[in-house]
Amino acid sequence: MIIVQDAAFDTGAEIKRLTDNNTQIGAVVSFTGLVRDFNDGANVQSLTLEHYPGMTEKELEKIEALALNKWDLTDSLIIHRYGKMELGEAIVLVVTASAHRSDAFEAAAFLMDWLKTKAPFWKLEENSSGSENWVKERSSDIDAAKKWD
Amino acid sequence: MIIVQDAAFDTGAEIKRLTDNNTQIGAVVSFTGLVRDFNDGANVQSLTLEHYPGMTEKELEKIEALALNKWDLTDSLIIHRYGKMELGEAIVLVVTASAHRSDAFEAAAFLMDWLKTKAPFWKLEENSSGSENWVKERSSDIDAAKKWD
Amino acid sequence: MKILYFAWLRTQLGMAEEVIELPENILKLEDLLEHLKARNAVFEAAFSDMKVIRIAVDQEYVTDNVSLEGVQEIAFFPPVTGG
Amino acid sequence: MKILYFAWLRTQLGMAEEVIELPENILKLEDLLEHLKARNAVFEAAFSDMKVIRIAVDQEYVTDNVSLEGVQEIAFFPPVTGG
Repeated sequence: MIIVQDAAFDTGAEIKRLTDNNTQIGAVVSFTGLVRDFNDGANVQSLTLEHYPGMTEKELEKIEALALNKWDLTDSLIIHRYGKMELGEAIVLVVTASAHRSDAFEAAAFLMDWLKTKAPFWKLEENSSGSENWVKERSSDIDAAKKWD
Repeated sequence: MIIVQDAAFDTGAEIKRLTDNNTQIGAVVSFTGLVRDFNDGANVQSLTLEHYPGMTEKELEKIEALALNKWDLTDSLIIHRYGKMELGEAIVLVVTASAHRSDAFEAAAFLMDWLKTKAPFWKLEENSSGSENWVKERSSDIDAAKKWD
Repeated sequence: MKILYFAWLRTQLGMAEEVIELPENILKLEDLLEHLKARNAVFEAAFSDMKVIRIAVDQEYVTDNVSLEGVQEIAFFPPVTGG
Repeated sequence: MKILYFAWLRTQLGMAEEVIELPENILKLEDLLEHLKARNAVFEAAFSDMKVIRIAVDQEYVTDNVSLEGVQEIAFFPPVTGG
């Protein structure tokens, strides 16, 4: 399942929702991405995430379908927020459930790597000085995504 | 931090506890291992985990220290339960927090692989027919642990 | 045809979207880019380095000089930085 | 010296732990194993295939024939299956 929303989410509640009443799941991996106080610049105070409504959902659906095809997963979930987020708030959540831990781990890492390089979101950092900065693409993200080709 | 307990734990609450009030964390990975209805045998109804009090804690401390030394982690947590657990209950939780997602993912996978092959726990499966079965060591777990050597 | 601009391209152009009637001589993506750049210095500057621009045609990434026949929506944006 | 047995070794031997006074001729781990196996058929069977037995001396894994001098606690158990 994929969800694109501006509202905050609760990682624990989402993991629970995915695993409750399914006794074939042996392994659940979650990744939560948070707003941290340094990124391209120092003293980040908040982030605003812009996205491309319509295309965002399509890309996330494609990425999830690839993961479900490549690994033995019981279920998966991607939640990605847009809008303004304060320091420490969760931006993105990926959860993968499987009978086997290696599938759950690899699929979650793949989902994050692809999401970072394919999903049409853009981060605007707001610093404590009041300046704004569009976050730049990272070569490490591109390299991370390439390893799944 | 490492915790060995018989009581159940709440994955979401543990993740929250690890990340609250630390604004340097950009990535949190969690792994939860659950009792599933098939393992060595079919129709698993419950598991009883035996452990070696004292040595268990020492081994988990060593494994966590190795991970903290090898990857750039802000924090980590291992909770492993012992005693009887029903279908769908969580057995083990590993949480890793880092500025960077690759460190969080790799460290969590390492912690699980090492814990599977080093931490002195033994699983006794109880099947629906009433029979009991000591779970056997898996060659896939040994291979998974070897890749970190 | 609808054209969308995101992130710094949106702020630099001062425009999130526009609807244009394609002149008859604009058949392919490269033609449209030349048309936009010819508008004024702001557009020319924004599209001066296409290495930092990604393009989606009807919400699918494209890297070739595709035909614009039947296209409803084109989006120009910087490399993505979500997650 | 305390000896601990876990999992199927515990159930097979019918014993979780015991305290023994080491005879003077038992200096190393292999000596202890021979001593235990000589007790009876149950011990001999349990320790017949050492490939499926792991050993911890004072709560540290050992694979060599270590000296037992000063050792407080030895544990015998199957390969671990937690996680």
